[in-house]
Amino acid sequence: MMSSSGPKIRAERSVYLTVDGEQWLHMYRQMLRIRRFEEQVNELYVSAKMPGLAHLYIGQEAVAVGVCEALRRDDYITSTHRGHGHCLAKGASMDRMFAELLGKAPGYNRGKGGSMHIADPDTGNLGANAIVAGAVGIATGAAFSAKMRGTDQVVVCFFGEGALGQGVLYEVMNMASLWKLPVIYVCENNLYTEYTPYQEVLAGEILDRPRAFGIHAEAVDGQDVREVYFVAQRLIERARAGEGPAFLLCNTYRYYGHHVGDIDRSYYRSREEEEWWKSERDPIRLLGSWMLQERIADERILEAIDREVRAEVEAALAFALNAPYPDLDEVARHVYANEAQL
Amino acid sequence: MMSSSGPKIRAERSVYLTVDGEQWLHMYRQMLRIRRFEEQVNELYVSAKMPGLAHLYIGQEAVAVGVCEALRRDDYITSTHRGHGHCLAKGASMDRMFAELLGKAPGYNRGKGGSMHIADPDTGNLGANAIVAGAVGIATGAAFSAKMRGTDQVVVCFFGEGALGQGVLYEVMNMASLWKLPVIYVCENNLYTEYTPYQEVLAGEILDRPRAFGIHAEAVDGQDVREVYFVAQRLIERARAGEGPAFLLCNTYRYYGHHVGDIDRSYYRSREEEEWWKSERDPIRLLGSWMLQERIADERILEAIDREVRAEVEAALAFALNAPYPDLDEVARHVYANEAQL
Amino acid sequence: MSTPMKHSYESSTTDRVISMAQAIREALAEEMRRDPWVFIMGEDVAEAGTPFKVLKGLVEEFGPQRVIDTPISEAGFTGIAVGAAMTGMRPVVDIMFGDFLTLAMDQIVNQAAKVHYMSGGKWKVPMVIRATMGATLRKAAQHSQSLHAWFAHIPGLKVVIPSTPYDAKGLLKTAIRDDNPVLFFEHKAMYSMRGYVPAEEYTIPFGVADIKREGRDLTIVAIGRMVHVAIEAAQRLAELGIEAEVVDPRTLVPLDRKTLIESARKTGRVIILDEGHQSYGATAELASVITEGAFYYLDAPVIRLGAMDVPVPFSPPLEDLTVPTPERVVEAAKTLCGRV
Amino acid sequence: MSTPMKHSYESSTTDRVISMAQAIREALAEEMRRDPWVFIMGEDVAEAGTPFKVLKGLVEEFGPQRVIDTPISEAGFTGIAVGAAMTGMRPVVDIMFGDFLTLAMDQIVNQAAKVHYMSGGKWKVPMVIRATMGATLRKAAQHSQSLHAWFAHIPGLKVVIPSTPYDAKGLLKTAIRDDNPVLFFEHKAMYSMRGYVPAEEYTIPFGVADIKREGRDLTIVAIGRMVHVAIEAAQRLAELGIEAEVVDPRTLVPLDRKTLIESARKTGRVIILDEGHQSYGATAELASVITEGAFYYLDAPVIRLGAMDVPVPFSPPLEDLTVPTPERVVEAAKTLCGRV
Ligand SMILES: Cc1ncc(C[n+]2csc(CCOP(=O)(O)OP(=O)(O)O)c2C)c(N)n1
Ligand SMILES: Cc1ncc(C[n+]2csc(CCOP(=O)(O)OP(=O)(O)O)c2C)c(N)n1
Ligand SMILES: [Mg+2]
Ligand SMILES: [Mg+2]
Repeated sequence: MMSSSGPKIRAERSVYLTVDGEQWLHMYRQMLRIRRFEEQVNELYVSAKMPGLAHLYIGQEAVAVGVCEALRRDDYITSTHRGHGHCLAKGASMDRMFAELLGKAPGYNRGKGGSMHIADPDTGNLGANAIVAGAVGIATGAAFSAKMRGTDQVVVCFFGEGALGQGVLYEVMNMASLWKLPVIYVCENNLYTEYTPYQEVLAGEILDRPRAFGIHAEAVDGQDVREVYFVAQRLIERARAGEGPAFLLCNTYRYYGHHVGDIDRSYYRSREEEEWWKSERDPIRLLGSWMLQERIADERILEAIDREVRAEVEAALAFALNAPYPDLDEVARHVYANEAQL
Repeated sequence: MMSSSGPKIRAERSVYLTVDGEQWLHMYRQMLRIRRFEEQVNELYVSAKMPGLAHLYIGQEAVAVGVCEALRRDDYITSTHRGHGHCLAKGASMDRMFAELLGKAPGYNRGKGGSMHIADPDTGNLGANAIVAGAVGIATGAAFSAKMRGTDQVVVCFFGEGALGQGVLYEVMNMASLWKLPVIYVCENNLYTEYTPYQEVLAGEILDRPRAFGIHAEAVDGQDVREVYFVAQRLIERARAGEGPAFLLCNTYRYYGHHVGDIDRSYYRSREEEEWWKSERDPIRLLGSWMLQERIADERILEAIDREVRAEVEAALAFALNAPYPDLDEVARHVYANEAQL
Repeated sequence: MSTPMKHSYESSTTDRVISMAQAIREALAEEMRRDPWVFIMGEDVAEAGTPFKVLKGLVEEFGPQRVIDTPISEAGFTGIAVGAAMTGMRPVVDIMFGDFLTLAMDQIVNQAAKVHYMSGGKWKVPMVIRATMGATLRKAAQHSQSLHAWFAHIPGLKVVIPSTPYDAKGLLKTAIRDDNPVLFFEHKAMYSMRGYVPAEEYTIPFGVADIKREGRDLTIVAIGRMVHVAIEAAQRLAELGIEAEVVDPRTLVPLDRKTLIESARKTGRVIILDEGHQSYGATAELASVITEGAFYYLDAPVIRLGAMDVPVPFSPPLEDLTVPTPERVVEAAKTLCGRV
Repeated sequence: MSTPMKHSYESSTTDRVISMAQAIREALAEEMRRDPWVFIMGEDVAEAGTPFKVLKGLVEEFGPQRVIDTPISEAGFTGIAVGAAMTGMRPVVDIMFGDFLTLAMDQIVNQAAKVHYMSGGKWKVPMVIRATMGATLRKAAQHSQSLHAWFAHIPGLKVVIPSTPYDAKGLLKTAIRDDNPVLFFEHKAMYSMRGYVPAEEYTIPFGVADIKREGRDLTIVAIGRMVHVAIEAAQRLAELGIEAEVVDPRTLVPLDRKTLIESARKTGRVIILDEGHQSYGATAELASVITEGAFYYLDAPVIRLGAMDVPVPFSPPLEDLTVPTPERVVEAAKTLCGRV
């Protein structure tokens, strides 16, 4: 069911234990924050409280969290239409996320971007992007900039496997490789591009593509945050050390529809498949059981985290629901930066 | 000096002798026609008789001729800014080519296309194209069409190695591979993209790129028309038989500048390099000496061919020089096809 | 906007009312039945029938060979369509959101639009590119644009923007039979709009504007969904004793200059509505054509109401400001008619 | 067209006459010296200095780290420039032929133009895209387009088209210092044109039209190279006793509406010249702006002379027909002034 096209690198269990327990707990909380935040987003849609649609990341949490956990705050990310997870994992706060999804003034983008465009300089979030592969240039350019400015920042460029259809990805991978740019292309293969199984629209093996451009490429189990974190960390430090770009294929799955309104999915995937991923490959439960087993946490701690996260969601939602819409004159602001400058 | 990135397939000498001598002589003539035609084009430029510029194919003749010799008249080709060789090899006549280059009414495109846009349905020429990689979609679409219409036509898509920089190439290779389309991507690596050595702008190995999309790929010595012809024939028949697309990398060299006005080339390549290719790797002389050696031809025959070709050039040029410009009202014609239709 | 509208072409014997989506689907199905070389390609067009479900059912009738799911490769499959069109096929390309046309501009503008001319009339490119347009759906700046003016600027392309199911069906059939590349824009908010469409076959010629409402005091030229904004404004204006004529060009290229100019000469006052950005957009061309042809008949300069010159914001109260509304049209009309 | 032209900004102490190419090169060099984060990227920009040799010498001064040869990847490197601009750099992107902008439209229109707005003003994109434009160079349909109207239609972008070396230098320096994406169009046929450029530093603000010639009888608004066509026509008209004012908007966005309208009010007669296609092009917007602002002062409708609505043909006698000429302007002016 899960296709993994490259050599599978599995760190030893013992290696995972070299990481401080608190950090695994942090990742657990981060994944749970994404899960609960988005459950609430779905709820907002169902209850017709949210304008437009949203693309839920639920099921894929280990990717955003595993990767972002290995980044510094001043490292950059770019994200996609399915971006809430990346933004939260990179440090966004829920209240301003909700506010943005509702088009409210205190939203990250002053309500002008919405679900698909969350951006935040404070956490190095260059922006989610509603064009498939639309941010691969921006991410590569930020890496170029980091190199030229002589910072040691690294950039992570998240995209779905559907982005492999866009030519611009190959254009920028070529340049990233030529110029040894500190950018990691993180491809989340959740098996579907909208309503089409990815194999129907993708020829060859995914990992061969970055490799053809001289880019180091690996695949991981995208449901195992431990593996994602370890491999991402290695690739990120490699890039930070000036050894060039990498491509990380994360095999994963989205539990919900392509967007919140995609309810009848029977024509493109089976209920059994969905159930299998949820019961066998849930990233939060996988980490949870492992932590219990390794005595990094006990049930009580995990329950406390869940309570805290639920409270965070509730407070953030209340904030957003109560927040005002932007002033109407905001519509014509920010078309141009710094209009007074010259 | 010549980089060849894939497995080098060399047919045995004896294999070449299974081909009728007349056919080798025909290829010799075809290469010579391109050479002499273009020498005259350069002359036209130097003597300020030709409007605009032209990109000479001289040095690369074995590619166009070796490939087109393996095609049927109703097979299709697309070509590039450096397209005279492909057009002639596919069957264009010199008089209408010259006329087009001079912007004259009897030109292939009624004078409206010029050097970079020669097109001719009669010989299956879908058109040269002034956008780098601009025709890769058209070629792939023609192959798609051949497959849908159930003809057994094959399409050859010629482009320079510079086209590897354009994302659309990867987009269409993906679909050609998925849908097993009868298209051959012929990449002529002449070492330079305009004034830049190709290695400076190309990461990884060329053949790995089509292969990453599941496309069968081979490299040949683009100065040896025998090898080009044999390998092209195999790939074309494979495509015709429904076995899908292929990529043929032809390592070659252009003797002149990027265009006729590119006289001072010292800042991007050396005179020695140019001389080496001309003296050691000239495709016409290579075939000529082999034919003499194998007694397929004698000096007299080769000289006769040269005389005939020169006469052809002369007559064609006279035709074009004497031809009228298009009527002025042609400027507004052919903007839309079949205006009367509805 | 959801009341079915009668129109001048309504000579049908039936009073069949269907949605715009169904009208488009019918046009495609009929043409695909008529001509085996017509086919559809695009993202999620087959089983999914596009995210808007416009094509629902077509793959079942015509099979995956003629309703083809592509990778997310707008440039690539548009280019493939150009090559297919040159060699005997009649592709209908589906661009899910008109904003994604930006990815296929070389294929559309440098290739499709120019092949016929550059080849001296030897090759032709009979293809249709269907793309959505329009704002107010809370899809933000990259999924809400109306970029039709760009294509109307490029010789070799034809540009169609239907405002009713009737027009959509008739114009789409004409587009598919046309031997040139045609851009066909469908407003996302109009798919569910219903209108009369006869059961019997018909086509609508390009270059013929449709007077959607007659009036003597004022001409409102409106494109696509704006026709309905114009109609609503006209109804309100009628209550004030101002009779507005609503003219729908239907095709921007070719443009029915004559009908536009005649209406302007008759009424002497013109407002132009469009959902593309106002500056350097379609309203400027229409205003210029009308001013050139009716200058001495005009009481006042033509008023242009295009979309605001801002990227489309997500926030609903802001987004709603960006597009012309009946209220704003009524205001403008009152000014024009000296009623303020 | 090759006589150096004096202009209103000529307060220079020197009478230094240089080519447009050199003026552009100087602007780049000065800004690169001033700001270490300014860099150039594009195809064949380094040793080759572009096929037009405009950048000749820059790589020698600033090194290959700041004058960067790219693969033939217009979308890719434009996108890279957007990301670099967002994170502290000030890229100047070189698009060899404006026709290739078609390949980077998503990056320019969906990304660069919208990042600032979509992010609620948080990220900005200070970058310049230099692209060539213009026909009559025998380069045929895919290397001769003037597509500036497209960009002027998109909020978030600024659009500059200089007509003299003086303007080119001053405007390009302003463009590089601007915090927004700026499209800067250079006419291929003007690189060798010479004009006065002072030795001392100066910049020219955006949104300020320049009256290149004063006159009372007629206003000719002209864009880019068309300014010289206008000047030549004005000289011939002067012999007939018609004094034409030549107004050069210099930036299409922001547009100096005021100067255009004032000139039109003064003369009552307007011709607009552009090398972009006439239909749905820049002439339509300028004509509309002027008509809106000067309607009651106009003796006749504004005359638009854009490029013909045909792909640019290769054949010289045909190509020369596609672009406005002094002769055609004189004809139009005579009609407008009742001299026929
Ligand atoms: C260029 C472009 N084409 C099409 C779309 C419409 N679209 C939005 S998401 C999507 C599928 C993306 O699939 P994938 O990249 O696998 O991401 P996933 O949704 O699975 O996370 C498509 C086709 C788009 N946003 N941009
Ligand atoms: C999209 C695009 N970008 C840039 C150019 C300008 N240009 C014309 S030919 C060329 C180099 C092409 O190199 P290559 O593909 O190797 O072909 P060659 O000239 O060597 O035959 C370039 C950059 C173009 N025509 N199209
Ligand atoms: Mg996916
Ligand atoms: Mg080359």
